[in-house]
Amino acid sequence: MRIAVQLEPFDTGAELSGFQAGCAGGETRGETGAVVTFSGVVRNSASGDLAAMEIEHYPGMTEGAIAKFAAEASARWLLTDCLVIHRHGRLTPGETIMMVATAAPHRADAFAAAEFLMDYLKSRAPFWKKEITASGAEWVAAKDSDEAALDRWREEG
Amino acid sequence: MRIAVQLEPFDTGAELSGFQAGCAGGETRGETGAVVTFSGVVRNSASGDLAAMEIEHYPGMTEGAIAKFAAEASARWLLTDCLVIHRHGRLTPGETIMMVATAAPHRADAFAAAEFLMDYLKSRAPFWKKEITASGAEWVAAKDSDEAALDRWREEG
Amino acid sequence: MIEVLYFAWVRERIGLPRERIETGAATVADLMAELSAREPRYAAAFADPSSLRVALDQELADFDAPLAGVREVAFFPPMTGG
Amino acid sequence: MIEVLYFAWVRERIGLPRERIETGAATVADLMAELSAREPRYAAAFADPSSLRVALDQELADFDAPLAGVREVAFFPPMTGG
Repeated sequence: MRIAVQLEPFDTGAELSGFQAGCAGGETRGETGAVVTFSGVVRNSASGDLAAMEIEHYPGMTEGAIAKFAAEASARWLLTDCLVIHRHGRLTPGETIMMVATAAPHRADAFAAAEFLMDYLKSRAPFWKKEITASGAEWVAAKDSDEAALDRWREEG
Repeated sequence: MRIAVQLEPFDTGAELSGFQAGCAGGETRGETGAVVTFSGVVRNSASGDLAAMEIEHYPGMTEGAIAKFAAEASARWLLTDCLVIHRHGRLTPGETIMMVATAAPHRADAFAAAEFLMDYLKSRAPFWKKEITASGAEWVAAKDSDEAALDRWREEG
Repeated sequence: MIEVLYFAWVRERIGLPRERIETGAATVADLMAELSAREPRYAAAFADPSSLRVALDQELADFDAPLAGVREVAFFPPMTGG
Repeated sequence: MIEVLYFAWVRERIGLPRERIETGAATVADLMAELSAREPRYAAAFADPSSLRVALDQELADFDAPLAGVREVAFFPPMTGG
């Protein structure tokens, strides 16, 4: 399991290759049948005028919160490995914000764990996004749909 | 959209990088916010004696069936791109069998489309797997759970 | 004349991947019955239709589907891709 | 003495990212009331608790949570990661 909160850009392809190689060579060697990744990318605004996105976070709490979500995912589903990388700082449209990868013997577990991690990262990890456009800077509001997405995991608990 | 049915091994990381670059530069430039990938890997048997997996397919029908699933996914969810690569022939444990990638403005669509494509690839694309072990060769039986997984898409239709 | 294809264990039981068959069968089920009556290897392959799937011109079909106009019939077990 | 941290627009309204505060407040809500009474910038930041979240020693908490033994309190808007 690897968790990274970083300023630096990263290459999702290289991360996926490394993650799969880790699954193939580690102590769960031979047990991985399914690998799911999610990559979050800075979308442009509807009017196409997004200059940048600035991501602020709470150093210390961020890493702890993500580790807790990953531990919870590992307790709920049979996983062989998982990975979370999340950037902070200034990003431009098209750049990768973050990535989650999950590995499991079976695909249902890998998909569920990746979606669970994404839902918690969206609404429970201390990150805040600010959009910088020609007309100014604005904090992104939390979406009701993201909060609602968490409900499906509570029902199963 | 790219569909490949091939004998040759491929690199999931390189495919993900290329897929994201395609989303960033294509006609849906700036619209992709979420990219999901699924990679299927040859698991070893419980006793660890799997020598190889042989995958047979129905040339012609395979490509047509996958194109149909991809078109159906694009009709159901707002996607900016999708990719399906599936190998046939002889594979050894740890090798990547297949990969699906979906890109969308929002994560729920990317996840749903990837799961939909996987469920249809499992049970409706003409591939058949045979496991070769020290004790002989055996065709893999279809799982009831894979057939049942298709039901969730029918209800939404 | 119709092109008939077999895959996976159906191919192994029948002993060949494809053949051209002269038939007047009206439906897939009729074709299966006709072949099963011809030789035991077909009867063995088609014994349990619930373990078989059929495609007509590369589209999944039912056993009672008509063969009129069909050029290619394929028999195979439930798929196990992904 | 308690370490108080502010993030995103809470930080911007209060005008600094962190400060050490001498307080006898028993709960988070008490601390918010105390600070709001001190200066308008706190009152502005804490005006609508439904748009705020709080963490005590880096764990999410409720506004009625006690501050006894807590070293670090953080105020921020609902998170928007991922």
